[in-house]
Amino acid sequence: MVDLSITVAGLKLATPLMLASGTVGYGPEYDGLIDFTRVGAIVTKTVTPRPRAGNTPPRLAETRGGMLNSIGLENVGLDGFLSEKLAEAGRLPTLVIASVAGETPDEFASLCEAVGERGETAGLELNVSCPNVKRARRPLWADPDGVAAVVTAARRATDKPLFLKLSPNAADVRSVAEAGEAAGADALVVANTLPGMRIDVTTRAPMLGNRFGGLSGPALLPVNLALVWKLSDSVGIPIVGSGGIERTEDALEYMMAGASAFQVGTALFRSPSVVDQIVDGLAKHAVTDGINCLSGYTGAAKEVETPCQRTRAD
Amino acid sequence: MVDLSITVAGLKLATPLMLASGTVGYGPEYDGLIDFTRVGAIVTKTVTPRPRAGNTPPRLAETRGGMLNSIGLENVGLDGFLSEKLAEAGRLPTLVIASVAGETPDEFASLCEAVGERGETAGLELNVSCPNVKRARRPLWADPDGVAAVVTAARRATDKPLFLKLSPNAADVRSVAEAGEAAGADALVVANTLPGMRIDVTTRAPMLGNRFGGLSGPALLPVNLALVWKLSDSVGIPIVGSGGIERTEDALEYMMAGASAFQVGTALFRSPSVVDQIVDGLAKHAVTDGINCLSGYTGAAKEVETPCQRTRAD
Amino acid sequence: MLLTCRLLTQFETVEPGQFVHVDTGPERTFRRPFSVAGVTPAGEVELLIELRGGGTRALAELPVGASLTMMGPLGRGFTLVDARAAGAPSRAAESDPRAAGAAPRAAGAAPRAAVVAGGIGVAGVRLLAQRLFESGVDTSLFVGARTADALLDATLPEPDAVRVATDDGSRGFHGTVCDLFTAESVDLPGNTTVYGCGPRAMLDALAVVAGERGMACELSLEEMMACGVGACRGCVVSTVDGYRTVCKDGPVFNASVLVPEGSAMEVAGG
Amino acid sequence: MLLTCRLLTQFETVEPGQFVHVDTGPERTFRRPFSVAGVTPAGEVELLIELRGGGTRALAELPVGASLTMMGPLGRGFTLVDARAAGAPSRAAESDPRAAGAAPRAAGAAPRAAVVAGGIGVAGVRLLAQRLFESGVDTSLFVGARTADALLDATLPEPDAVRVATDDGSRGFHGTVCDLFTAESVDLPGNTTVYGCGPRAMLDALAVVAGERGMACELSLEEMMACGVGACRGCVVSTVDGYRTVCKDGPVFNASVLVPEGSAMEVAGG
Ligand SMILES: Cc1cc2nc3c(=O)[nH]c(=O)nc-3n(C[C@H](O)[C@H](O)[C@H](O)COP(=O)(O)OP(=O)(O)OC[C@H]3O[C@@H](n4cnc5c(N)ncnc54)[C@H](O)[C@@H]3O)c2cc1C
Ligand SMILES: Cc1cc2nc3c(=O)[nH]c(=O)nc-3n(C[C@H](O)[C@H](O)[C@H](O)COP(=O)(O)OP(=O)(O)OC[C@H]3O[C@@H](n4cnc5c(N)ncnc54)[C@H](O)[C@@H]3O)c2cc1C
Ligand SMILES: Cc1cc2nc3c(=O)[nH]c(=O)nc-3n(C[C@H](O)[C@H](O)[C@H](O)COP(=O)(O)O)c2cc1C
Ligand SMILES: Cc1cc2nc3c(=O)[nH]c(=O)nc-3n(C[C@H](O)[C@H](O)[C@H](O)COP(=O)(O)O)c2cc1C
Ligand code: FES
Ligand code: FES
Repeated sequence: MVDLSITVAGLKLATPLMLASGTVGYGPEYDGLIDFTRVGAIVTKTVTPRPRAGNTPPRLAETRGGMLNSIGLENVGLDGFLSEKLAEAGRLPTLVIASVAGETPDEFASLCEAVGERGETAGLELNVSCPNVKRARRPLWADPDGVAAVVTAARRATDKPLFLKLSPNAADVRSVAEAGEAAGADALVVANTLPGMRIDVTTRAPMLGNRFGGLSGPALLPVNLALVWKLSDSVGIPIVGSGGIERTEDALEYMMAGASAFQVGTALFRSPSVVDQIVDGLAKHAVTDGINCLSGYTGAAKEVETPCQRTRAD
Repeated sequence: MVDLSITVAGLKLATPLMLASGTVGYGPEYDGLIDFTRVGAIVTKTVTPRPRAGNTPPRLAETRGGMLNSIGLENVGLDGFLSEKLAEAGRLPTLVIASVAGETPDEFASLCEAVGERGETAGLELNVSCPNVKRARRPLWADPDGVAAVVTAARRATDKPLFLKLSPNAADVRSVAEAGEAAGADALVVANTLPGMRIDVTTRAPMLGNRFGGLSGPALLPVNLALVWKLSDSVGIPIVGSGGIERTEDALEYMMAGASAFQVGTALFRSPSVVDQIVDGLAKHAVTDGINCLSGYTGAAKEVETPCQRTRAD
Repeated sequence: MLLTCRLLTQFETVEPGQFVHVDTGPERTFRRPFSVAGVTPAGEVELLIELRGGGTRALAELPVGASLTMMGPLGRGFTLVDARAAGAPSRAAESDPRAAGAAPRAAGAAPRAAVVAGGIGVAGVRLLAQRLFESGVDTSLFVGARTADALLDATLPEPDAVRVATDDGSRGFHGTVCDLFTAESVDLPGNTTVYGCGPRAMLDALAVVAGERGMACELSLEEMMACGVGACRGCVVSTVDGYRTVCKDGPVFNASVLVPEGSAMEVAGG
Repeated sequence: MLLTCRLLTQFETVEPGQFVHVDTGPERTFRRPFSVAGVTPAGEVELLIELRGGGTRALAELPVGASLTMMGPLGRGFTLVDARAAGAPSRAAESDPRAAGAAPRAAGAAPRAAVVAGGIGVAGVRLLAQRLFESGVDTSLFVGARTADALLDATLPEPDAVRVATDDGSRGFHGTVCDLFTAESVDLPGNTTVYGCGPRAMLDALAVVAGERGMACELSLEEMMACGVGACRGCVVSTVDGYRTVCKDGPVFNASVLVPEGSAMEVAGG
């Protein structure tokens, strides 16, 4: 039997598979559809200080190889989260990582403090790509100093592990990652969605009520995978890969590029059974490869890098 | 009969469909496979001052909804282009726009001067996403000042229309676009590929010899489309859309978002007949919509923007 | 197209108006929602599907005997009026506080039902109509479509009883099904419950007519869906209580809570 | 799998070693290249296909009579030795300056051929072997595979004449087809032309053996392809003259111009 557990940022996950924020609600929505004992952790829907109604619908559009969403962080707000949702999530047989987003470092700090002191909370994910944090031309997620301030504030507010979730949409995501590490993040989640849009040519209107949405799904995989590779060279903290994972091999690509764990989001929508498929597949691969600990895959593509010597026709 | 011609940056194109740099070679490679009278312009493979061997193979990888390429600007160099390729391209029944890339503004200027004075050249496309222009953390395409210097130098070197081709991989692509416009670009091409990677989990090596490549194809469409929408609000010069177009409706999305013309690249690989399909489709749409000039589609989604009033079930 | 699906795991119960979420193949990121249009005596699920795009075409091209993955029954269906009771739908009136104001009780006379469907909306009310007939509720059926060819009245339990409307007048009433209902429902008592399924514009119009007549009204809505289970908040519609999900809070809503589409009314915030 | 395709537009001529570029459906960005493994008397094109991934599986699942889109014949095939002439392949020696040094002429004796194929590489030499037999060239055939089950010798024109090798020794020679060729070709004259198709490592080894024996050698290579017509520069391999495209300059190359894979030799630049 292969041990599928993995330790990230001090947390022992039953498997490296986490469920991505915003795609799994607060967890119970998928009760009976997902075997949560095979899930390393769920990341709950990003919670903000006050409840948010979210963006004008339509909020979803399909794209070839992916999808756009413009949910706009609709959530119950901190009070609702603490009084109801967190406890519900905590009853599932998996770890709970609470995703939080504020508009200022102080707001991040209060969220982390309040959520972090609860027993159900195994860790916190800092969502610095909150579309609500409007800044002139340089959004928070593209600004190393802004991100550092958020992480510093969060770090003072809680001892729980901090996962910093980056946006792939920054020319200089490396500086952001390094700033986050220096400020005390325990792990990076690489990465969130890319901004995108679709137009309905019949109605001649954007398909999303908010015009723009975040691109997720397989279309995004090569972009976020490249970031994982690059960032795992620049930072010392573990990386959690995210973006377009829908098969075991996709997850292995992220691990081989340097990720210690990974998150699945969009793929849940085609089938919640993707959890079993990926975890079963990991176990099979490990057996075939004679690996008895999945961390053996982390960064494996950096060790044996001889692309030219692939033989193709045998 | 619908008039499919369109005028961009002073050039009258037979149709708004252009063929994207690097995907159509110098043109003759597709002779007999494409009816070039239906192509508004071909953009020839980016030419550099000296010949380039390009990157180590493998140079291609498939991704879901797209592909990666790491050709690395393999090209015959300026002399070979002037002495042979440009004349060949010029014999095709379509306009030729020559894509050029240098490492300094001066190199861009010499390329534009030499290529621009040739009769076959209808226009020049400035490829500022040249991966060869290595800069510390801020690549040329993300730097408004760097791009402005390139466009200024090119502008002095030729009177032919200048198309500035942007990279989608900049958090602040708007400043880059505005800088390009101010420096004298006649049109923007929005946009090039996004950096991406794939790993072969069997060999545990990156699929590309160069590790990273550019993501193109339908996966990219929503990202570049969003940029076209945003940039067409900020600049006054026409925009040529590029990224993932493989059907008439994709092209219309770009036009409705604000593009005056569009480029097709990756879709040629599945079928060169995509040119006929898209152009025939445009003619049909125009007839159905009672439009007698395709420029009527440009920006159409900005006029009638009522996403909530879509009726879906009728 | 009528698709009959034998299930590996039987549904325990299906409320009319509930839907199944069907995987139509790897080319499409999302599953496709379809109302449970019927349940055969053998427990097979019947779907009534209109060809729209890639997903429905893929289903149409499936050979007989092919296997499909679906999740369901999902969402909240219609509240059936009870023929024996006097008054409005029990759940709408009693168990759902949000709907309370919207279900006026007409004491005395047995409750009646009017089912109004436009286009493929017939799929969403077919099981409902069946159940209403089975339980002996006096039910009027109204079905509309663009043209005679598109009419789906024949798929309903008592096709002869259906009153039909076509936009082009090629069969039955010349006009929308809502116009037809407006014209023919003048004699219906106030304790009639109106059930609607079809294009949103038709439903919004229907809600107005039902409201004017003091009739309870339940409408089945459509929205693009991702998760189908209330997790992603992608399929919301505006209600007087803020955004509510079509997949879990709906697809059937009491008309009184819905904010008509395109109206300037603000969302309460959640 | 043998796929026989009736063409709407007949190919004028096909050189053995040329390929067709096949659209395997919208899920895959690239077409898939397959050697023309045969042409029937009726002009149908035969493809010999090994199941690998999505594209080949999609082809295998096509019902008889389905239609396919393919482009071809593409690329540059093998240069046939001429049984009547004395000497090496005519084109390689005369019309292609790059190959000139590589085709030693053995005056006098009629030229011979040795065809060496590994795995699915048989597909790439099947038409070649046919043409060689037809033109009366004395030809030795060598075919290898991992196991007896995977051997494709039976698809060749004169299967009884084929010498086979298996990696596991389950049939024929125990070892690689290159080892087999090395062992059995000692008696072949120097004016034998060696034609190879198979995994790159096998071809590189074959080139060494042919070179040692002073034999002309042509090899058919594989690379991932996008355009298939020389436009994108995606499918290049290293040659002594820099990168050359497999789709247009190849897939068949004279062994003397190829830079073995993994070798430290630098690309000349182009
Ligand atoms: C609760 C519910 C029940 C439904 N029941 C039925 C039914 O019983 N029979 C039936 O034929 N259809 C039903 N629909 C609509 C059905 O889901 C869509 O027609 C189907 O998803 C279209 O898929 P497609 O891939 O063929 O078309 P696509 O190519 O995805 O789209 C074609 C057109 O349909 C619209 N569309 C796509 N998905 C949806 C959606 N989820 N809701 C509304 N519009 C959509 C698109 O905007 C587009 O204009 C129902 C929808 C919902 C939400
Ligand atoms: C000139 C040429 C002629 C060929 N002739 C034949 C033939 O006659 N019969 C035959 O069965 N195969 C032939 N091949 C190989 C064939 O193209 C691949 O097996 C096929 O593309 C695999 O597609 P897939 O979608 O099934 O597999 P994929 O899922 O795309 O890939 C499966 C595996 O095959 C490899 N592969 C994919 N495409 C290629 C390619 N173009 N070249 C080499 N390896 C590839 C991948 O790296 C991967 O490891 C030829 C290749 C070339 C370049
Ligand atoms: C419907 C939807 C809602 C999302 N909401 C959030 C969110 O609230 N917070 C967050 O950090 N990421 C959110 N994301 C991003 C995902 O967590 C994930 O990073 C992204 O979708 C890429 O992974 P995937 O391709 O596996 O979905 C959301 C994604 C989707 C599709
Ligand atoms: C194989 C390949 C080579 C390319 N080479 C160039 C190039 O030399 N110069 C350039 O500006 N863009 C190059 N591109 C980018 C395309 O011109 C185009 O902008 C991009 O592929 C997005 O469009 P598409 O999705 O239609 O392919 C290349 C793209 C591909 C796929
Ligand atoms: S589809 Fe996800 S909440 Fe309804
Ligand atoms: S595949 Fe494009 S050059 Fe060969």
